[in-house]
Amino acid sequence: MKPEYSPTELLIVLAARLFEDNTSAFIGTGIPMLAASLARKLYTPNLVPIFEFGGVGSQLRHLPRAVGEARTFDRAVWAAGICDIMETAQRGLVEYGFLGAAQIDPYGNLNTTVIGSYDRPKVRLPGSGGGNDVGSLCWRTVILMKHEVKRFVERVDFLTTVGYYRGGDTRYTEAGLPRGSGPFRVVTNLAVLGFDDETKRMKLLALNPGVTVDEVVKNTGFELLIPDEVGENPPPTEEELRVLREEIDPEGFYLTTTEGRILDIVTCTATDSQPLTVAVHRNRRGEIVAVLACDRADTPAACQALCPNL
Amino acid sequence: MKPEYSPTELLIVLAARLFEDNTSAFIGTGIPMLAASLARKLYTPNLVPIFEFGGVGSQLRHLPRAVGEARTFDRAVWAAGICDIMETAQRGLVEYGFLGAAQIDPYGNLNTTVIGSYDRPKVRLPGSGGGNDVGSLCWRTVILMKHEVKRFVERVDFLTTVGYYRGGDTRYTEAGLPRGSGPFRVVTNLAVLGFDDETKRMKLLALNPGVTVDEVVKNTGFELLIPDEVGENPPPTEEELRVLREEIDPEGFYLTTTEGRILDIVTCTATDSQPLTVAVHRNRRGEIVAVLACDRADTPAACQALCPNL
Amino acid sequence: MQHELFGSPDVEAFRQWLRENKSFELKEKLMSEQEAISRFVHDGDYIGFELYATVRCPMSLVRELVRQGKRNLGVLGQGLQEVDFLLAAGLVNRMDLTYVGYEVYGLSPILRRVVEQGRVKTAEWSNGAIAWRLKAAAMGVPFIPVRSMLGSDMLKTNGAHVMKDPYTGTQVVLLPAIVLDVGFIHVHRADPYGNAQIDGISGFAVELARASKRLIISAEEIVDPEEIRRYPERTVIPYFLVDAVVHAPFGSHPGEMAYLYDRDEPHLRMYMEMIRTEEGTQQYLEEYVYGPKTHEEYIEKVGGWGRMKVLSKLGVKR
Amino acid sequence: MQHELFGSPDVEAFRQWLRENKSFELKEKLMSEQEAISRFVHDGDYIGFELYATVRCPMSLVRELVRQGKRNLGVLGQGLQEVDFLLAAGLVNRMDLTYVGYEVYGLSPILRRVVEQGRVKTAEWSNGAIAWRLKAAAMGVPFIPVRSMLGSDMLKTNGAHVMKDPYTGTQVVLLPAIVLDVGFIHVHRADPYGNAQIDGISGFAVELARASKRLIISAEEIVDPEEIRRYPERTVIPYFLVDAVVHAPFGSHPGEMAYLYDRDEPHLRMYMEMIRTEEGTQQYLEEYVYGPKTHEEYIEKVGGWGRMKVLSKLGVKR
Repeated sequence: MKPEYSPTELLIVLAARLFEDNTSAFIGTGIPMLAASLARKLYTPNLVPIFEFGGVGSQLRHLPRAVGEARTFDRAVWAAGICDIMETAQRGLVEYGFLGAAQIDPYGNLNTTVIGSYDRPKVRLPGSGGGNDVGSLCWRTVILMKHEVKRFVERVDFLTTVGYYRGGDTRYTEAGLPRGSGPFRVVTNLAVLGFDDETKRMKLLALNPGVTVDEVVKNTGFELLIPDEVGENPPPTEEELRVLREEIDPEGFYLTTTEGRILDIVTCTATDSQPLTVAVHRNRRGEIVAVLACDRADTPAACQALCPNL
Repeated sequence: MKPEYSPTELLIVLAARLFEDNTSAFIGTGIPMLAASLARKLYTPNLVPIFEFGGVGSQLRHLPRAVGEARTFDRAVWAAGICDIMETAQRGLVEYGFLGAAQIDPYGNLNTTVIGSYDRPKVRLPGSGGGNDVGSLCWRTVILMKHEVKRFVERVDFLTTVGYYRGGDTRYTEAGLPRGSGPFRVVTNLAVLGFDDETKRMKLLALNPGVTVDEVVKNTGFELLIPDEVGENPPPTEEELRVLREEIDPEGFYLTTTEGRILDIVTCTATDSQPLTVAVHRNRRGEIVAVLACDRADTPAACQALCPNL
Repeated sequence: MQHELFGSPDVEAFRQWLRENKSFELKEKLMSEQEAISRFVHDGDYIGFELYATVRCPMSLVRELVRQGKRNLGVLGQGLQEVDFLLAAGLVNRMDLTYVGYEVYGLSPILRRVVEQGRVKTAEWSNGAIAWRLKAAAMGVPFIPVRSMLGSDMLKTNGAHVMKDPYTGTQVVLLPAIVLDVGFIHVHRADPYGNAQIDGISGFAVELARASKRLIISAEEIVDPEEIRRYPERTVIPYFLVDAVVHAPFGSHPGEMAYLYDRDEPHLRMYMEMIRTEEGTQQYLEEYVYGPKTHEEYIEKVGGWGRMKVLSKLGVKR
Repeated sequence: MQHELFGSPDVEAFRQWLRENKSFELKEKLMSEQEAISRFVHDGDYIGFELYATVRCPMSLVRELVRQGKRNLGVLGQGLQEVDFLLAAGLVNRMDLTYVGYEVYGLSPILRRVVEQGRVKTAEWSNGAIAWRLKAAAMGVPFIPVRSMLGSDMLKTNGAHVMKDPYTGTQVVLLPAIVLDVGFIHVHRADPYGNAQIDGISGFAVELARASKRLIISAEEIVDPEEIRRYPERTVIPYFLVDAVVHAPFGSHPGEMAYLYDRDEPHLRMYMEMIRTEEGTQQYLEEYVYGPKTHEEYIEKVGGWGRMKVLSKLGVKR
């Protein structure tokens, strides 16, 4: 019996399987955080997560929700600043980087700035953020994308992060980026893709469960290299899904496949007739499933005792 | 009755009188350390000493013997690193710098590298150290020199630290150093000198006690500007000398005008027949004048009790 | 696309300015948000914040800045609430932009509206580039070479130069230094003179503090100067860089403060919901920014000190 | 005068080297001075020490280096004993020099003899320049612009380029990055993986650690990794930069260690007396460097742990 999983869970699992142990990886918000957490639990226990604003080697006991928050340096070996981190990458010490984008071209060039023209954009996107630095300075960048024709385009509207530039060696010889660095994999909801060694054009490597080559081609807005042998990505295992849902994101902050434990802060009138402020978890139906803390007692049980109706 | 003082003490006192309160000053080993300490005690209590390897705002409770030691950041507001300090100066936040040199020319250019040719030096000097940085980046550099013909030369053998370069505005327009920065005073055993506003050639400002203009001219190896009015530097006051000798360098580390308290470490056989290692102060005649600490007791008195013969 | 630099790379002028305006005097600089903003921020200033809106961000200062309605501001960098408030209030006319968005919550509807309507001039940089531009100013040099941004279209929007280095022929972008008129930083503790300490990551506080002509810091706690002098290696910002010290406990709310309190997730969810529309955005500003006149009134408005106490029980601890 | 760069500014090659030789594995790296030097230092290497001989200097490593007689070394920077020992032992053939001398004790007779006899090739830099060259390598860029050294004759000896910046026309020296084959740093404490903390000033430890292909640290104290993880902002050198961790209590002797022990003034006076002559210098090396085979034997030779305890009572305390 195959386990059920969401497209997000599939992406996380495929990404988690790409790491090599005892290396470092730039971790951005969202899927990379879950993938790194999963990889550390199941495959690469010594993977060192690096967060751009300074956290290095967090033990990831709690899933971060932002790249600068305390969870990114919780029990870390080093809490630095952004320059020191970016320079560590510039020196060549960060192996992996993860990037998302609104558009990607055949050479892995990315756009996260605008759709349309820069001066009169149809859609203003968030901008480079650390993306360009990650894509420029890490050895291997892994790009996470929704596989759609409007996203896999012949030419990006704005080149935010250089991939293999105009193909071949031009990333190094023309753009001037560090030798040997560049896009490694593109992981989508349909497939895992790579790049041709010579031309550096994108090529299909392995199909996601139940996806056909035709489907991938149809959803790609440029000519994709299709090798004779195309692999198949094994679906998420029960183990992968269990760890992901129960150990990594039990709160359902990123995953929608769990009951959810959504933080809320409420006020009740306590047994002493004074107001009590209480942090609780609600499930997706809005029901309170746990009391976490309150302002006038030290333990959840004591909080509960003060407001038994919670 | 005039107090007696050594040439070193005169230099220290003249230098100490130059500071402005609530400013910062780069402090190098030796005379600048004593001058800054004296200035803080008598004239500019809010002078902030800056030491090149990182100490900022030390309270100078103990006279430093080296520019990186703990005394340079004893109860300091900031213990940084050399880059941060040098960049603070590069940003324009360090007002004063003190420099010594083996040679100086009429424009305040300094040599601390070699006497003779660089490739075949007659004398190899210590090198720039932080000197060039101080002279390049501080607003006002004060140069401390022995006033001798062989030191005040038409042309330095090696230009280690640029003063007013070739005179006029050339420090800024040709060398490219920060506008408005440059040598401020030259303090010697004979006089205090400055620089002409236009030509930036060295000029006599004030004579030290008992020194004549002729004497200064005779000991200067280039033509010195002598203004119509030449001032006189008041000799060190009793107060200045007392503070210097009793409060700043009672150990006689730099000053030779005190009894001296020279640190020694000796071993004796204690009353318990075991060896005891003891730190003591000796005077200049070699007599032990104080017991400071030992390895097997907590107080000087307890150390003394273990080795009563000390 | 344009090539004008919004912020100044003129480190020579910066030197002169610092000499004339900064003092090494150990004087107390404690003041309210109101006083700090009205004394040290002016219409037309080019400003920057550290770190960002859900992490150690001087939000009590940002709200006061919006309240006082300083106009024609230039803004550096990435942002969430701290930049979006200013954009939504129409106070910004130029921006060196690296990222405006809400991470897991997605794009910023405010940035989209403002930029798509052409209401602000922008130039594009990476996060690293922004921090390095501050670093160049902090070093007192007019530019800094980096290997980021090479080949990207961002260079067409921001006017940065590219060169081959004379030693090895390596290609580098010469990022221009950027001197801020005013910088804003929130810290864990500071003494009344402004000597400041930060726990956990330092973000780009070191660089921004040194790259600012005027520097306003807010602090969770005001400590005795003796505490600073006891551990001088923990000073991240020395006092002589600082013009104003504002005591702002929970000053990063609705963001977090490492080891002290967690971010206010329910408040952020509500905020994200409200800013979907222009009307909702203005309503949020009315209720939470213009409405409360002080940081204390803001804290009351968002749930009071009891809620703050609860948040302080939720975050990561040492 | 010459223009050849002794140390490499090739940050592209440095990238490749680091990728192939450094690991993020958390493995214990504790070893003796003997093992660290013999495994990681080779004849012909270009090396550098931090801080300097009377202040937090890895003297137990320096003595072992002399004992093992690694030859044809290039040396970066300023120095007192740590450089003079190598010069006196004839192990150095090139040197980027900023300062060799003994501060209050005056010139270095050893440097004078060696240079005046033409036994070592030199290039001149300022203290700032040396630290900034390491900083450039630490940043992973081939040069760093600075406003020091402009107009000086040092530029004729060291081959650094000068340019006007393209933004403001400000003149700058482009200091070439310098990548060290081996760096040596003494710290207050480190865990067995190499995560290291320093109390008080950091000198140029941050830059030198990051600019080194191989990095050997010695530490006064070896601590539990949990201690590191509790205060991650105090990590000055993260473990993945480190190749060897040597436990060396009083490793800075005869120098000081901030807050732990004072320098050994009587020993330094004796040393200065002895090095006045070539014979005295060799005698000092015989007695105090070649003679003791380990750091422990050295401590015995200079007065034993009792003397160390006395020194620990003399220095500045928090």
